[in-house]
Amino acid sequence: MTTVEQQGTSLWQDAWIKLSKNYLALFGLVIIGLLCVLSVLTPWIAPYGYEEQNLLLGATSPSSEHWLGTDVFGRDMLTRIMYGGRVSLTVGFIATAVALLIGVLWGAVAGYVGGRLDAMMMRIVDIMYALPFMIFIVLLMVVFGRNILLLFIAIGAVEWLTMARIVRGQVMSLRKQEFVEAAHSLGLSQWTIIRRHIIPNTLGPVIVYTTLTIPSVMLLEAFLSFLGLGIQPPQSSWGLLINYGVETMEEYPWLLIFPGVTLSLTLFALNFLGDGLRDALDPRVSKD
Amino acid sequence: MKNCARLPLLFSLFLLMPTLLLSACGGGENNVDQGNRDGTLHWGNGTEPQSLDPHIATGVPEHNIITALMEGLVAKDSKTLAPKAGVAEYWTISEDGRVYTFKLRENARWSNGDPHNAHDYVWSWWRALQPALGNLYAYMYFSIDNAKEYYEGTITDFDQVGIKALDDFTLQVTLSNPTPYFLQLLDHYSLYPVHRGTVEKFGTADERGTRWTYEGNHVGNGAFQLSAWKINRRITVQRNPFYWNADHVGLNQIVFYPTENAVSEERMFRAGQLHRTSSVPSDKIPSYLETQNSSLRISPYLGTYFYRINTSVPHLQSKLVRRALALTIDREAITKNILKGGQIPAYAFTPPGTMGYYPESNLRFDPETARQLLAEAGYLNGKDFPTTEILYNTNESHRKIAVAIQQMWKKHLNIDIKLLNQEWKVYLDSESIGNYEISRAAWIGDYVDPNNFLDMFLCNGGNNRTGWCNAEYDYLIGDIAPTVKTHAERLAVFGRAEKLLMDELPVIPIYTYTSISLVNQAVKNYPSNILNKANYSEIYLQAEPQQMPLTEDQY
Amino acid sequence: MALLEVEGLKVYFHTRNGVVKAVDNVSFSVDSGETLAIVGESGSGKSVTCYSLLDLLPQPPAKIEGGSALFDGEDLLQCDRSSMRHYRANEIAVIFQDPMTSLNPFISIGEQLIEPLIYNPDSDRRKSREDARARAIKLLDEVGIIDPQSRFDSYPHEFSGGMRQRVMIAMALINEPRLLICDEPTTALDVTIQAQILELIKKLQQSHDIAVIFISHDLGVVAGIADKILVMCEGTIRETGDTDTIFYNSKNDYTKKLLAAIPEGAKISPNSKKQDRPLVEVTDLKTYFRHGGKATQHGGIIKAVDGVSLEIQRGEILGLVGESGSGKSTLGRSILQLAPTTAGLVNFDGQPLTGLNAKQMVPWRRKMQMIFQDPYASLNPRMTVYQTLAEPLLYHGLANSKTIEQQIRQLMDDVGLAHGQMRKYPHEFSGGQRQRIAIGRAIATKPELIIADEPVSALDVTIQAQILDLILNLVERHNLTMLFISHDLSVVRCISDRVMVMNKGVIIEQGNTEALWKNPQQAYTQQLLKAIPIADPKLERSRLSGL
Amino acid sequence: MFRFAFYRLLQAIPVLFIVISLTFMLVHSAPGGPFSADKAVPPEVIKALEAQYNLDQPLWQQYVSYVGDVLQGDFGPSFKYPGRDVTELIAAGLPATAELALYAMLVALVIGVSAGVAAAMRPNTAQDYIPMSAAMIGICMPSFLLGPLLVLIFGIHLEWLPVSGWGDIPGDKILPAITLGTGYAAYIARLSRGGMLEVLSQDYIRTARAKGLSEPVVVAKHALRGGLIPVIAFLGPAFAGLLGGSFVVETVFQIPGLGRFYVQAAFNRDYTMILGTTVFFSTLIIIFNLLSDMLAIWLNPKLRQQTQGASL
Repeated sequence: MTTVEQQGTSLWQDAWIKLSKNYLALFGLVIIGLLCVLSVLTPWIAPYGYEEQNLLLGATSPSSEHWLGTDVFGRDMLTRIMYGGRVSLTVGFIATAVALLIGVLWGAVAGYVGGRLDAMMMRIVDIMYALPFMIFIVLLMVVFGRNILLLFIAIGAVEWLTMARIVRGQVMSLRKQEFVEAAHSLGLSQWTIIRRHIIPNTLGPVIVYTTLTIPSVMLLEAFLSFLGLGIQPPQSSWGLLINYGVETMEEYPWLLIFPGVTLSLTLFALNFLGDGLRDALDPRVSKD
Repeated sequence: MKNCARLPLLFSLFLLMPTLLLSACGGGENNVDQGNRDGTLHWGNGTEPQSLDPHIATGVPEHNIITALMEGLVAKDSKTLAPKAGVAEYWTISEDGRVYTFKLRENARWSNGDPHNAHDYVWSWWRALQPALGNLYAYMYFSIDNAKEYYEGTITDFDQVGIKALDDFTLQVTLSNPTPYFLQLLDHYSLYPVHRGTVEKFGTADERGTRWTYEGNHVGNGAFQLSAWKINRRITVQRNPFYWNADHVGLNQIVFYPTENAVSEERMFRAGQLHRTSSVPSDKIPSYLETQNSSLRISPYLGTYFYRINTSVPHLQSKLVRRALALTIDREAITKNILKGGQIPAYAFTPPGTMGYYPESNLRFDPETARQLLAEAGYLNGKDFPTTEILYNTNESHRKIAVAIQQMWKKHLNIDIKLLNQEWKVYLDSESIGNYEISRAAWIGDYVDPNNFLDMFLCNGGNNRTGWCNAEYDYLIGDIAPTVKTHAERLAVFGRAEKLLMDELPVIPIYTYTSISLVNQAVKNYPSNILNKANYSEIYLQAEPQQMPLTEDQY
Repeated sequence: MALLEVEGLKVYFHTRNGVVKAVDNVSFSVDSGETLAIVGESGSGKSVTCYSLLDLLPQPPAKIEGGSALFDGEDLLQCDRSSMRHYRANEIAVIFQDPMTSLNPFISIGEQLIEPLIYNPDSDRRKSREDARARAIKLLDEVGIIDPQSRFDSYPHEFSGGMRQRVMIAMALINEPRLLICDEPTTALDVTIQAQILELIKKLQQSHDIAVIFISHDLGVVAGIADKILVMCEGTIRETGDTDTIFYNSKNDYTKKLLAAIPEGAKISPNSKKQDRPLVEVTDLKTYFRHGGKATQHGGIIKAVDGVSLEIQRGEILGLVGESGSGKSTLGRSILQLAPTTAGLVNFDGQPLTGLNAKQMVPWRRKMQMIFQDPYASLNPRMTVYQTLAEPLLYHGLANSKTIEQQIRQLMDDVGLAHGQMRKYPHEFSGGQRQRIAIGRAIATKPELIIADEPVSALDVTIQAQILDLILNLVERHNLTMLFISHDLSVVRCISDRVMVMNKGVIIEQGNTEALWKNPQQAYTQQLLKAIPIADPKLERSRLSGL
Repeated sequence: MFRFAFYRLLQAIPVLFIVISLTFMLVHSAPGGPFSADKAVPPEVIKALEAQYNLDQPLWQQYVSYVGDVLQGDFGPSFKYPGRDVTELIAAGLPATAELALYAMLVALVIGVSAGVAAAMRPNTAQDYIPMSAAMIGICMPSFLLGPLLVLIFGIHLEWLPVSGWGDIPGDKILPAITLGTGYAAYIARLSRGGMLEVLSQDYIRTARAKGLSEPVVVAKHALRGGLIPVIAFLGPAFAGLLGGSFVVETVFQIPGLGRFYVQAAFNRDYTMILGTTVFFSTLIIIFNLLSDMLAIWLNPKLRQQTQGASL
């Protein structure tokens, strides 16, 4: 007797199916993907050079030559936004990656080892929570200049705390799950258990939180830009472009509208994607 | 558990709150209309003043307020800036131009009613020369005989300094050299008198930062007296009834606002919250010009925007290189397309027209010659020219100019320029220790005289900072200029020195500043001048009878 | 006319994957003083039926598609919001299954009790706070809460499960309803508590003369309390009739299947062969936990296992019985060294396990395995059946890449899973199938000892019977030794050779299953055995009257 | 509860110590001194000033004496504003910042909670989608964009509200409060929606309904408490965020608040002012975190009794 072997669908596949039914989240995914590709390709596909200015031209509204208009230097806005996107997305992704790395490790170790070490590590997190980080970031930026690397570290240092808490909570509850106990009773080594049974099951919330951290990091960068502490010109970021745009929004509205729309779209997309992922990865939300 | 029962109520309150918040807002008359009626001038002042002590303060916002609260021996005509009687009713100058004798008004009073006399000046100026006070403008006194020596401690007896009260209302000042601009200095707040009783009430004479300048404590001798100082919010001054000319003061009150953000300030002006702004965002200027908005006021300002060149950097030691750089800056393009505020391209260091002084210059925009000069210096077509850094303090407009110049030099000389911005304090540090190659800088005149600009570049000048040192220049400015007899001779000496400076080019002048602000039509008798100095005692407010001329025209 | 007459009730759930007919054409009636039991397994629609009467279903996705429910002549399915509030507050009351989650943890029980009075939709029945309080205290007293006066302001977490259910009952009765719906009111409770609650419900029904709809999956519970029984399966009525008819003269196959699945009688075990050396020897084992964190509060230490000694002979099934919190699960885990022991010895096949480190334990782990209670939590949701079963085999080197497939097929055959399901993930299986996978994983390493911790408690009764069969079968076939932990005495009775009774961390009594059943020595054991409901109406009634 | 608060305050001591040390290190390692100016400052003046502010002492000595002063509640004199004490400057800026934060919080709570609760009561309907989409926009809108936009619309074009100021003209507090509060309102809306959805699916809500309670009573009495716990837990961090975010709003609306002081101080190397403001902000944040935690505990009877356990 032969039975046809049925291919099962994993929770990931399940999540994907759920996600693909959520049009908003899918839209978010597409936008993010598109933006990432554009950013990578910017140096080759940008219509103009980055610092190419035309002082005589000045600020012009959108035209067939400059699709999104030009800024007061006569620089092409489309090009500026594309390059700004590279910076903004890099800040978003790298700072989040820093937060992710520290947060996941810290939380996983604290949650899995438990006991005194856990208490100590979490106390440190509590203490860090009470530090006025916004103030420190401002101070750091003032003191050490507008260093993009420092920006990553500073933002990453703020955001990892929540990540660590989330991961710790996950690991703690996983540690008590019967399947982990079953793995113990099979005699699997600690490392095998962490690798095969714990980490794959913490990924859901971590991914969700990551997609929600990226927009908040990008906003933080924009906020620093407003204080004149963000990215250093001539590099630019969406935050910086918006900040310039705000100042001239009555005279040259397109300088605000286009970067504003781009940033908002990105933040929307990331939020939609994050929400969608949260629903998709939540086993309590059924497929239907 | 009674609180449970109240929760629904609380909840409905929650829903009501936004409505309440919105209904709380009321319209009402704006500042300007109200001010026009009751004689209150609303003045956008840039930033919160650090101090209102005339011997400690530096900076324009402080200047604006102190000149309302105090008056010097001599005042200036608000249009021509010619010296006119202030606290001193009249004065005489000795033949050799070294001894000034001032006759003080006998009806001058401090704002608390105390008599105001020559001894106040002796004491005040003694105070201003105490090093512990940290007076950054002490050098304004240095034309007075022995003042510098006293300040630096080589003389300890103040009696040897050329300041004497001959009687209660006669003050005699002896200068070390005839100084034609001395009368002007007397209108600078660093030479204003302070009220001894008040200063000593709140601390010792040379104690920095006592509370004597605070709301309720301050005593001055100007047209207005301090009535309120709300930190970072506003400073209010009121008509001073003891002012000798109080009858002719047109305003009842002036409110100074620390309007730090130029964009917000401009919006405040448009919303009728200010009579006058301290600046106008450069991106807004074109639209004001286009609509011929009469509120916009642009006038020349005694200040030069320039680049310092660090002459100790090997490849910048060459005069030829510096000249090549100076010749390839298209100043017209910068002022027209970037700054847009009527700034004047500068081809010499001293702003033209300073006390009738028009410096000659052989600077111009001439890329052709520049390329030749650069080749002469050994960098044919920019070859092997080291990448050079322009340092500027973090600011959008400095950046714009730096970017433009970077491109001009690249385009015409084919040399690579890097931009480096530093935050203000860091930039100051770098510049003062000579840790830069080319650095953006500016100099705003304290008094209207070429000397104020040209003595910067003496070998040991604290503001030189370029490493440039020229014996002939030092001789001309330091030794000849103070001793020449006539104004014309003097200007000629300055002309020679300036020519030398523009030949050597340790600094590359870029443009002469303009003061740009928005002024409400109701502000009368407020002419513009090269120092951008307001004479508040003369200003008055008169609302235009027809508020909307456009609609009037349509009829 | 009966008090409640439900006719042709249809409740459908409209999901994106189509319509689920949760209740399809159900009709029944119940009258004052009468108890109707609705019996069925999970998903049979028994709860949905009752919730739909009071409009307690989330709509959407639920939708009442048809039928009527005449309560005193008024159709509950048609009435508007305000009259529904009237019925909910004053006519029909509900007792829910889980007293732990059905009370609001943020509000004192007194406040929750008086709410139906002080917020009563009918103004004439509304009472002042003081009157309501007096009535609530009286009722609390009636349902057996000691010192109701001071307990009135306590919060739910300060009550045990049984006490909370009493509060729920008081809350249900506070407005003297005419119909009481009990939705599995004792399922979450220990057997002795269950007996008390059942008794209370019965007593109150008689004294207040109300109609009761009693929903349960357990025919044993229903036997003593119901006048009429309705058997439901997959949304439809399978059989209905009075209690005796259903139990003794059922015509319906499904009912028969349900009845047959009730664990009954004892295992016929060959007289225990006394061996020289038992497989497991436990001597004076102690496992203590710290409470909360602060050792200074509440005495600090919980003695989960407090000096237990036992032996498990090779090839026997030892039943371990106890109520919740008795420490039976901890004992099982302590034997396997999954919980850190505080003191005492565990010998496995002569080898002391206590004191071995994780690495030294590895070879022994292979010889002893565990089956857990919750088949949903005991399988890694991100691993397929194949991966789950392959992991122990590969880890212990019992298979190589060539033989692994074959061995897994063999295992799946052993536990009765179709080969085709090898690549599927746990969430695609039902509870019973998942438990089969878990059992497969446990026997994969060919262990000598298996500790089964409530392996059938989470399963429906028919599935439970299948899994018990499977376990017995496997024990026999693979010559396994088993410690079978359960709170359900009937289950233990039908599977074990020997039984131990545990309470508060110590073994109270042990012995041969039948001997212990017939002649329990300890008062606690007697009480426990007496509390077991019997799935035979006549016996059950006589048991109840004997209590 | 008091014991809990006591331990938490005890824990605040190392936090503040870290804050002081870290800030001290940072400001003193910053390039550029407090007394440099664009005009050359004579060395005599620099010396006199440094002596006056103890900057001529070794760094560790400055640190020790600073910590000593802080322990006595003295933050020292400001470097930038001669004659002003840091305490005085903080006192001058605090009312505006505190008031702004309070109003913004009020705006955030009122709008956020009502939107979130409304959305949770009818999930996946227009009543859910509309406020939640608005919340998404609110979250994505940086305040330095929202502020000027509101000013342009309500201040310049409609002339309904003043464009700047604080307490000078009636109504000038409305736009800043809305600008600062919107982002938090949006976040609170999402939190309270999530919390309410969670609670509304609880068994005890079904119990409450089965008792015949009206829907408003069910929501307000049974659901709100549990549903708002995430919001309450967020209040502490939100307050910290409001203080930080006030920099922007204070600049846009020319509000005489602490945030602007702080940024200016950082740019001007006003050492004592930077330190003072940082320590002050940290203290506020610690206190508000504590308050929000205590509120959360007080609302949860189980936790309340646990923390009272020791005193009973």
